[in-house]
Amino acid sequence: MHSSLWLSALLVVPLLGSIGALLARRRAGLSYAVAVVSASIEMALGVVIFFLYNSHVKGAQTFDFATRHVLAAPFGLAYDVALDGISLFMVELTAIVVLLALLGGRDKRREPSFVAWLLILTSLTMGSFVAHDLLEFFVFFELTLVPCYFIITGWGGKEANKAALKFFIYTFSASAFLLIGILYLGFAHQHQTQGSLTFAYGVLASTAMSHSTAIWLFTGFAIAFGVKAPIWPLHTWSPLTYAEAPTAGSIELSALLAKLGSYGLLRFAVGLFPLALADVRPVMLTLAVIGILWGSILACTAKDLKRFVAYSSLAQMGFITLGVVSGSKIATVGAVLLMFNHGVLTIGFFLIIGFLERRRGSYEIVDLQGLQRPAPVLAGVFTIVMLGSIGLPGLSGFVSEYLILIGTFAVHAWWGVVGATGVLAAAVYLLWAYQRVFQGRAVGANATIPDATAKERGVLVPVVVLVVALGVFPHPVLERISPSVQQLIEHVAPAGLHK
Amino acid sequence: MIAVSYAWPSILVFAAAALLVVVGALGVIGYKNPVHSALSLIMTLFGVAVAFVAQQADFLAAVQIIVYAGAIVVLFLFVIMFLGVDHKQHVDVEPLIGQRPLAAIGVVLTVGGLIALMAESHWVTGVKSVVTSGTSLQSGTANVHQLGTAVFTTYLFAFEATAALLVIAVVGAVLLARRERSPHEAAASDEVDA
Amino acid sequence: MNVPAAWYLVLAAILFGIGGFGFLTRRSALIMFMCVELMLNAVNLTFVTFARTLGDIGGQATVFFVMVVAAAEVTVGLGIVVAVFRRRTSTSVDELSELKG
Amino acid sequence: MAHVTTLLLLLPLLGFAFVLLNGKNMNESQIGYVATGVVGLSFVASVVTFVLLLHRSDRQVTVHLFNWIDVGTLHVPAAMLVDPLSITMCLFVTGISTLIHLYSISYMHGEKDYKKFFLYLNLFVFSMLTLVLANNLVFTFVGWEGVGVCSYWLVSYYFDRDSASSAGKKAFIYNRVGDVGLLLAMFLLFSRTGTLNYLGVFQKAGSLSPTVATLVVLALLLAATGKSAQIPLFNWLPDAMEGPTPVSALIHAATMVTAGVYLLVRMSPVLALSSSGRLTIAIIGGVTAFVAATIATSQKDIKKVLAFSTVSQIGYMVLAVGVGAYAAAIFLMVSHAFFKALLFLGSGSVIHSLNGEQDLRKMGALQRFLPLTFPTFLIGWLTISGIPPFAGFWSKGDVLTNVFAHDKPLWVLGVVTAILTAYYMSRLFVLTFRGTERFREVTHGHDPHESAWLMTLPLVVLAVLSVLGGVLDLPWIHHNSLAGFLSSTFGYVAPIGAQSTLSQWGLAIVDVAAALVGLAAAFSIWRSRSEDERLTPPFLEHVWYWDDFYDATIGRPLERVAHFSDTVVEEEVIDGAVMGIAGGIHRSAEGVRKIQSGFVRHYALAMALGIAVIVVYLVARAG
Repeated sequence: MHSSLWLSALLVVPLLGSIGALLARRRAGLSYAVAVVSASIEMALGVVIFFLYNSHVKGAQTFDFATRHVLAAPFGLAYDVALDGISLFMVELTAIVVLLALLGGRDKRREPSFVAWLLILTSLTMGSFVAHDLLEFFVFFELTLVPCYFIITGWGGKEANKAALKFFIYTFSASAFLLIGILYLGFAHQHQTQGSLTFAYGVLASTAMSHSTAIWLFTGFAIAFGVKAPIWPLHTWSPLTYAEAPTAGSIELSALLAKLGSYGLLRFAVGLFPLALADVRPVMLTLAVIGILWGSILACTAKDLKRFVAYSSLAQMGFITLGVVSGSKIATVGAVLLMFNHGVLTIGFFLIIGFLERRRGSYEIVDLQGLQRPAPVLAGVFTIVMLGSIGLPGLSGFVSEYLILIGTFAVHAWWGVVGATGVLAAAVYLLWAYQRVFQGRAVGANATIPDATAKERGVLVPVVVLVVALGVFPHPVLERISPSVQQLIEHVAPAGLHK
Repeated sequence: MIAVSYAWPSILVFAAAALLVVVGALGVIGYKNPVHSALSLIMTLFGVAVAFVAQQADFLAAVQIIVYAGAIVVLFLFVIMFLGVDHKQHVDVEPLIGQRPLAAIGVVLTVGGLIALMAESHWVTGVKSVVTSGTSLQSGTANVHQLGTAVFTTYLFAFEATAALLVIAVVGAVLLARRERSPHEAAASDEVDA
Repeated sequence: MNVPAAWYLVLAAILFGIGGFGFLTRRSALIMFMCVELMLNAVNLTFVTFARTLGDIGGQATVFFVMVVAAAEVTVGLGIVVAVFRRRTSTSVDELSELKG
Repeated sequence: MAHVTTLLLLLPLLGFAFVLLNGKNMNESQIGYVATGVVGLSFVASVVTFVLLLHRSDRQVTVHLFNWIDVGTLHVPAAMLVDPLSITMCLFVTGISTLIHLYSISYMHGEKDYKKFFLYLNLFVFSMLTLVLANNLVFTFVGWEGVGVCSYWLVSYYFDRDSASSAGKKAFIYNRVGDVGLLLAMFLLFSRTGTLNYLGVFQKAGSLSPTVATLVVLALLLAATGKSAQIPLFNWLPDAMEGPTPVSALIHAATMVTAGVYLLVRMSPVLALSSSGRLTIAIIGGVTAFVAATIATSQKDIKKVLAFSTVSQIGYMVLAVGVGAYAAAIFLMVSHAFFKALLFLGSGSVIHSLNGEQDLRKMGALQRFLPLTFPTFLIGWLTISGIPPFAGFWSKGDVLTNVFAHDKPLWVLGVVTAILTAYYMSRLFVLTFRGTERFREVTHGHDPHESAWLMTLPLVVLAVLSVLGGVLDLPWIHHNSLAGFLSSTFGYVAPIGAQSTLSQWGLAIVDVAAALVGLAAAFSIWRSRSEDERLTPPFLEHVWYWDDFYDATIGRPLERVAHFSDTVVEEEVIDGAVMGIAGGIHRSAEGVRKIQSGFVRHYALAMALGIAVIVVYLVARAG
């Protein structure tokens, strides 16, 4: 067991960074430098934790770095953090996202507050991923809305206010279900044990409840996380919000915060209500495959690149949901891997869209054409990211999608079959978009856009490296995820479903 | 039940107090001229003071006369005169439809209900009222002594709070009633000061 | 022997009712204030009555505080009436409907 | 052996990486020679591996590279299976790739994206080798998709042309439909046998129920129809001719498009379990061969004729697989690779000499201008037509003999197709090299000139192979030939011994007669004309209106569905529901707002009535 200070550092470093950035606001560029430094420290911490993480702490328990301090006993409030193979990669993703969002999505308008909000968001997201206590998780989960709201409204597009409001109300009202569920669980557990009020994850998992209660609670959790993920049909906030948010905001939202939804679904909804899941699984699986197809269809009709990525994300999140609720170990491992991979791929997409927007002042598909000739590097990176999304073997997306589909097929064949057609649909919409934006003859302003600058290439390199490396050699990742998923699944399906 | 004979004087005192109170109250709401209403209010307040005296609350009766009748009603009259609203007001027309009948129904139900509860001895909570056997209160200076002890010991914190409340009220009243000087006027007065 | 407490309580209830009715039906802010005073007095009367029957000086102490609060309330309230009158030259509360939904 | 095989696989990838990282400092020819060199070395490695394999008695070696995916019961190593089938594929893939790389050095000279071309080509060879060498289905899938994406890049090589980028996209998507089939086959096999390793699957294949086996076979067939351009997914291949001609020769004739056939042959032990599945395969193959041949008779573009010819020839291979003649299928695949690559490269030489013109109506009488292209093309033409003793006669004869033994109606279809084949190839030959000169407009009056030696050398080599290819598997030496070499790979071989020598001679005579009929018909018709509306009906020219059919039944309805989903369902129904809830709250708030009349006395009345209600409640409870 390693010291929990590592995790606390993950939470504190960005906070200090944001304070530092605000203090340094008078010197132009200084606060940006402070932010980049703190994000780099965060990244370094992430790398250290990746190598420190030990998946066999004691027995089958896969949580490392754990600690628990009760803050306010009467309210059951505690600071309780721990890390397992699932949250490990969410933490890594968070560190990557903030660093690349800062480097690639720099916005010089009112920069100090911009970077401060980004870092605060990072700290809160880290908190959500390492929280090992439901109430603590909820606090972090909800608080992430605040920086998001201000990032969207402060640095977004023309309809940013509308988008931010829709996003905020959508997610906030859905979270009410989550809060009710968490409180119910806590009080029910207290009532059963006659002990003190606690929301510790490991403890609440043993709460006895009737079948129908479990289904209601699962549904509430699923709604809250389903909005965030988003799961069809709770997704309609996402196209508008992704389109209106600034580049860094879109990256944070789709690459990172969406994962809060799927991570929550796996850790809390599936982890706490395995019996309820068994009952509602057909519904969840159906929603997931509808999401895959729906996202694919609407991606074909999208008129701008950000909406396009929003819908393709919906399809990808459909895959993740499919794996998360399937109850198959292979599929669940795939889903966790896809959460990470999709995050990285989405960073790539939004970075390139941001670069194009910077050059052409537009991300409308009709305004862009034939960019492969003037900007071969951007086109090349876009191609790699695109093929990763399509699920080309050898790139990261394939491993995760393949695991999800083969795992799901083994236990729920028909949903696996429909899901597999999503692989085809992804090729249709992505190639179509690529053809319209990068192929053809570039004329006018499109013909003279500069290719990626050295700095932009530097930002894109990690994305490409991760996409290729995780496609060719996913072993270090899989060996860390597998034991934790095994742990979770054994709890979920004692009846021998873990194929 | 009247067989248990009560002292006639006390009955007489009650009757007088009740008469003063009810007639005065009806006057308050009935008169069209606010000045008359204010004067009726004094009558009610006297009646209540009488009831206080009859129930061993001598100090409160005194305060009732001094503070209520002496200060508050005078304040009312002062405002009435100050604002010049001492003319008759239209009370026969009610612009809000249904206000009077509904008000009557609400009031009758409330009062009737309260009395019914009392008749059943189920006071407010609907539960039979508790009768404690406390020491009986004294009249005259002894009463003032008792009250003073209570206020300055048991209720000291509340007492201090009301003191603060009064100060705030005074400041607030001054602030509210102060005429906002226009910048023009302010400039003029500054010149005078200079 | 004094008259039963119930008599005073009934009297207080009637006084409260009259005050309440006046408050609901009169439009002049000044008269409404007077009606509030009536209702406060009704409550005071019950306090004193219970103080006697229960033999507890606490009832009377409460009345003492109610009077102080009433005085403060009238002071501020009349201040508001004066301020409003300056703007509206009317004490009718029906004209004060800015907060209409 | 493991090292050589690893080298064989990785050399093209090394070439790719070298040119990718170092390409800025290299000039055109350096890039070309490096790319060609690595593939050539890979061919050498293949030969070495082949020789080493011949000296082993078990003829089966697994080379483990590293653990790729390892989750739960799913173990997918990156590992290679070297056996007769895979090494046969390796030999002809690397061999022909070397020749075509060489050809491309000259052919692509001066192109804007010269470097990119060779990058893609090297990557393609690597993917193709992965496909054939993998020891499990998932690793095969890596190569399978790799060749698909390289094909996508190379077809849309001239990406500023709309037709090229669309063709690339079409190729990828049609392939992707097939890929779904392969995915489903893998899922089914994994869920039933618990492994995806070829040898493991074959071991446990016996436990598959007939229904599952048939489903697997049909899914594999879907995969094959996508990659190998069979009905119903064949119509991407003609469009893929938008790519440079060497690409058409390498990817869309010799190697990639045969991957579907390879997959079916590789999975022969599973095919053996489902007779209905095999029959479906045979019918698909036969019908595709016939349909594509009819279309080829009416095309005006020289490369389109060759493209449909490829579809038709692969149809033969699939037909052979369907009747269980796996060795015949591989034999035809190899010889087809020789002569079709030859024909494509020859047509490339023709196109090169005519400044990029591909229309048959603007050629003619090129015989005397192209002294090397003409004879080699002549050999290719005779080979594909099935004239003895060229390779095509033997391989096609092998297939038809096997079909005759199993299914007479399909054999008739095969023979008719053979007539058509001879006819359309002769038409192509006549229109290109004989008849009258019609090219002066294109060449601006100049004489067309023969290509450089880099381009003609591969032509000569391929022509020699086309002539001699038949010795790989002559009917009377089956044991020591290709068929004998391959036999250890197949779990099931159709009994062929039923054919007497006499009937074999008879069938051979029918084949030759069919070829001669087609030849004669074409010569008599096309010697004197370059176009004839009656002989190239629009129905055939427009590919049986196949694209229009898909467009009407799938494309446009899907477009409407997408539009409907976007404007109605997404915006009105789903978002409408969400916004409706918000709107409902807003409206009810509007209603509640009216209660706030602004009259203080109303509020007071409400309070009073509330108090009354409470009091009445208390009275009622007390009473």
